Amino acid sequence: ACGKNDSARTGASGSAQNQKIVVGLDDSFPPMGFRDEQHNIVGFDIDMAREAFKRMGCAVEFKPIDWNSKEAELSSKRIDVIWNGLTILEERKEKIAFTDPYMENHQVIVVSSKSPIRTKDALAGKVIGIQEGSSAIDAVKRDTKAFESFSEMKTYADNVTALMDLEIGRLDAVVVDEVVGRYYVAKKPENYVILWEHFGTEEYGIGVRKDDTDLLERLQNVLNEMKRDGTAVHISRAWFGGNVIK
Amino acid sequence: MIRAVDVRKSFGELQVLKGVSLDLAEREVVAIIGPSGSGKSTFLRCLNRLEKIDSGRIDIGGDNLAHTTPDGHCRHAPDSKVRRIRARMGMVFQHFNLFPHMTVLENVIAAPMTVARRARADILPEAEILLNKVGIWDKCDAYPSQISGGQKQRLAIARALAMRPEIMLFDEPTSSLDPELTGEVLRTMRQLAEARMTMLVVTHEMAFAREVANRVIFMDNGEILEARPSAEFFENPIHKRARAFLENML
Amino acid sequence: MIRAVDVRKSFGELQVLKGVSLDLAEREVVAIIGPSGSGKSTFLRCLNRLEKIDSGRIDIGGDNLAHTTPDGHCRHAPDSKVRRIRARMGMVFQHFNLFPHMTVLENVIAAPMTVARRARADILPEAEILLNKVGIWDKCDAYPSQISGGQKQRLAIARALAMRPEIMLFDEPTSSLDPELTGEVLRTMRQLAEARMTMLVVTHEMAFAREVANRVIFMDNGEILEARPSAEFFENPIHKRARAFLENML
Amino acid sequence: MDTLFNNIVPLLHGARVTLELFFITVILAMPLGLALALMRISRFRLLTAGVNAYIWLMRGTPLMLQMFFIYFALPNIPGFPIILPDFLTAVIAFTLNYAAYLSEVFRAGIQSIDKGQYEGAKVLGYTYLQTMRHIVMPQVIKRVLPPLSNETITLVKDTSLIYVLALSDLLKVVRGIVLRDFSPAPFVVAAVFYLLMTFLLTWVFQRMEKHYAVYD
Amino acid sequence: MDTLFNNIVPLLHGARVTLELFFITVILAMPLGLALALMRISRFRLLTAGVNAYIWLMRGTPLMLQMFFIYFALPNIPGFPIILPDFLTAVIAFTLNYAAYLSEVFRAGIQSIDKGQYEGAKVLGYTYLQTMRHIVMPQVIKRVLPPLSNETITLVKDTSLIYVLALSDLLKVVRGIVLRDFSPAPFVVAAVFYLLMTFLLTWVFQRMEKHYAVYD
Ligand SMILES: Nc1ncnc2c1ncn2[C@@H]1O[C@H](COP(=O)(O)OP(=O)(O)OP(=O)(O)O)[C@@H](O)[C@H]1O
Ligand SMILES: Nc1ncnc2c1ncn2[C@@H]1O[C@H](COP(=O)(O)OP(=O)(O)OP(=O)(O)O)[C@@H](O)[C@H]1O
Ligand SMILES: [Mg+2]
Ligand SMILES: [Mg+2]
Repeated sequence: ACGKNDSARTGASGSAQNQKIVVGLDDSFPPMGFRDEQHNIVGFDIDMAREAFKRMGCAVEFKPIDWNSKEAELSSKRIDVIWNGLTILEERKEKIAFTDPYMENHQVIVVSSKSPIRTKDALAGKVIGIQEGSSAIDAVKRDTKAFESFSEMKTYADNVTALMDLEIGRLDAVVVDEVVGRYYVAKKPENYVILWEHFGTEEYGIGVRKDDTDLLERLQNVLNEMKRDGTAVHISRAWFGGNVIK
Repeated sequence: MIRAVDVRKSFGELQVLKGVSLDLAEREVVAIIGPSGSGKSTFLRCLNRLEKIDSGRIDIGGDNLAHTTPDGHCRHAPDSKVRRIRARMGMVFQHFNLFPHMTVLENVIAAPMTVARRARADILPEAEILLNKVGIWDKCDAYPSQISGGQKQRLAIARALAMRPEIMLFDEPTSSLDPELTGEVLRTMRQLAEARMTMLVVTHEMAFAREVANRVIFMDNGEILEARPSAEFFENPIHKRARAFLENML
Repeated sequence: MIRAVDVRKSFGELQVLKGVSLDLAEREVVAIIGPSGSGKSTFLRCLNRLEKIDSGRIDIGGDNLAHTTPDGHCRHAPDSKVRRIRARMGMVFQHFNLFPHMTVLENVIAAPMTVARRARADILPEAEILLNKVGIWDKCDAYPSQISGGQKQRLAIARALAMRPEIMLFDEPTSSLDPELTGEVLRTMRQLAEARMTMLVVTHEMAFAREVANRVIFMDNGEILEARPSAEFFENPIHKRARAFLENML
Repeated sequence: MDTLFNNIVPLLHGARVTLELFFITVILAMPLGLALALMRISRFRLLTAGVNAYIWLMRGTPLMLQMFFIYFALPNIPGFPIILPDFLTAVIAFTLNYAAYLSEVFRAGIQSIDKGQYEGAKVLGYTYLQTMRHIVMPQVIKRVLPPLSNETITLVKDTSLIYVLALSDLLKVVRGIVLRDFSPAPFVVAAVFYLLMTFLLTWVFQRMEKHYAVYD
Repeated sequence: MDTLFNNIVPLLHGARVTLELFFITVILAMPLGLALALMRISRFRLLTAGVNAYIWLMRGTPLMLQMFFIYFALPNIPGFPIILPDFLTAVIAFTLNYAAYLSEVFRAGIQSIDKGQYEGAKVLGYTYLQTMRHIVMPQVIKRVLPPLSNETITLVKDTSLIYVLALSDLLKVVRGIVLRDFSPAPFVVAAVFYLLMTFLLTWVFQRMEKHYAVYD
């Protein structure tokens, strides 16, 4: 039911009679997609994707990928879709086709609760940490004035390492996706503060291969439908306690 | 049994054998003596193709191992034939070359089983007789590292005999042993000679050469300088190199 | 020069020296012979503390190396004194134990420089004389791996002599050499004896023991069975073990 | 302790992936390494040169890059894309890489066997293959045990590199838990696992060494 | 090629970090490894046991975990937090880890020296220290060159592990460019760099082996 289109001949799509969509994600990106204690992949994006592909009549498989290799995973057809808090960026559009945004995100600034820093300007001369390969890097660099005022910007293998370094004091601030930042700060509310100012708003979209136009179109239709009938908001409430759907 | 004619062999520039000829009759025991570096080992090694000769001719009991064609090319027997010829000749090295991962008994029966494809049960009685003959049957379950040098060399002899060779080649079989252990090995070799085994022995043991060998060959600098019945040779070596050598040794 | 009294030594259960006593006068050459495992090497090694004795007494030229107190404890000299004693005794091993990373010359001058803290320029003339004496001055820039066994052993002797020892100990210095190379080394040792060096030599070379040594000591099973002037001993060994041993060797 | 009990399912899963990769690599890389070693000491110049180049390439580049190559470059060969599943990719990359290292171990082992052993076998009439099989190899095994033990212990820890293929080996599972629970404690579980594996391997190899020591 | 030119600055920076870590580790880990080896073969049981445990721990756990430990666990010691900068953390972790591996190399080298060498020196009156310095060590160096060469080549590639400490070594820079430009081509740059390093190291070690071969 699912494919007649390009995905029918993709390696990721498996055998001919049971065509399924392979969704690539970083399975250590709470709360968008991560492993629960039973090793199942769960998260906001997971629930969204499940619902969407159910409506499209497709079987779906979630495949963990190394986030740093997401473009290569897509173009080598090991996955058909990237759905995991993927920020829509101009540069990314060269290799990836995006749906319309389904939620909004901010690049927030996290500081230690003991730190006197409370504004973006106070970051001048400070050391900033960011996860390697995240869109936060681009967001910060776009704010040239702030970026050039930093004494150093360090990139970490993951957000947790950066946040732990913040706690230890090697860093003065961490710039991180709001959804992720709030998740971690909620775990140790006494240690961290999220500043009001941020490094801009961005939008999450779902990525597919550029030549997979048919899939993109049907995915877009289903998304619109989910927004319209309130399913998306429902899922959002379950994970964030509020509506983040755009 | 062995006929070598005008055998020549060089290592690179160094001419080690400069036309060596030898006729070894059945049941004959010949000792080769001579100073270090004179080519004794190399000659022995040529006889069973551990080295390939450059020119000349070697026949072992009627089988041709190598010969030089009239147009000067040296033709060597193919590997399969070489293995057949080797099976007819036992060789005992200075450093034993026993197989350290096998027990004494296994060392003796390994080649008959692997090479001659005989059944284990078939060889065992023979192996027992052999090991008894060389006096180490009681050590049959020991590993080579657990026996003395003299016992090792006697095992090496038994291992070679297990292939039922027609000829035995010895390359200084006692010179890595100390004088007392030497006695054991020489006694075993003497027994073999008395049992009329055809033997070619490179040795520094003048007493053995004198008493056991039928003939003595004196090599120097890649050539055979004297080849005479041993009694005669020791009585009165003709060549002055041989005389000097004997004086130095005794 | 050397006085050993009732020296006893065991390895675990095995009693290797069962009360050995020896008096070595200055300028005396003594040969120790005996079957393998009789404790000859161990005795020599005790004399310069390569092994610690269990009881008895050893004095080297007046310095006490070890002695047993009346209450039965064995007192050993401290390390610094041992080193001083060792510097007075040269030792030559069966396996040479040359330093492979040093040239022939360096092997000779290393210990005088490092141990005796003498200047290089000071030792060089002496080293040349020594190496000439043992006949390998022309090899002085070669490494031990590049010279023959006989030359190696002569180098080992030169190396020991460079420390100007009062006594030389030899442990089967020729038994890892083949018979011809043996000749070279024995000649060097004979020269030493003629120059009246005090020497204690474990050897299997009966000719050397007979002709060069003043006295012969026959050891068996951890005991000295005979100790007599060599001419007497070879003429007519008293002990029947000694007689059997000599017969086996010759 | 809590971490351990609450997450026992994913931890076991991760340990299984690690162990599977480990054992499959060991089983495949050993014979391949041996074959490479034999090729390298063979008389065929071309073969020797080829194997040399292979070993240089495999030892000269990080295993991670090699995995990337098999995983991402092969599917992009124009006209003949080769898309391999994740785990198979890992197995192939690890096997090819470790075979190169092991081949050097085996080569050193083979070349340490005294020439006299070959001659001893030759004069008894052994063929080259018989000599290798009955005389040389049994002795090589004994000699290569210590370096083999080193390589396998390194392999245990290298398995964690498959995170670049997003395979859930133990260390990745642990890291996932760290990221989810925002607490570094689970790393202790990983450390203990690796120590245990190392301990077991060391023990096994020591047993084997003792077994072969009979003929020392 | 374009990728190469456009990114020459970060690439050079990455290569510098890699090379710095490499050389500093080599320079520090060698003497430390030697010291550990000497302690391990010493007669003091307690020392030997301690060093044994240390080596087991260092070889039994992944280097990455060791870095994590120094980086994140030491600052959390209650009452006595030790906060080390990134690069220093990397240097310490690498040095401690490699010293353990190298100590085994040195120990094997020292123990392979014939007992006769010690006795030869002893009877000439050498002290233990003189024997080690003038007789044993010069021979050990020659023997440990091949395994040392292996370890250093492994080190070149292990340096890429410091990505976990937010340090920009070459491979991390390359990965960054790959992410930004969506092109796997820069990996070739990394591969060539590592191959070149391996080639150079192999060459240097072969020169040294040849140098020491004079007395073979
Ligand atoms: N494989 C080889 N390559 C080069 N030269 C060799 C080789 N084998 C032997 N030689 C040289 O050939 C010469 C003769 O050696 P060979 O071993 O035959 O002498 P030998 O008479 O057996 O001496 P020895 O009594 O010392 O055993 C020597 O100069 C030796 O260095
Ligand atoms: N370090 C040791 N540990 C245990 N036993 C030893 C040790 N050194 C020697 N022995 C044993 O002590 C006995 C005497 O040995 P030693 O080397 O002194 O004999 P030897 O008379 O020199 O014999 P050879 O002529 O074979 O050199 C032998 O049985 C030997 O096995
Ligand atoms: Mg020879
Ligand atoms: Mg002895």
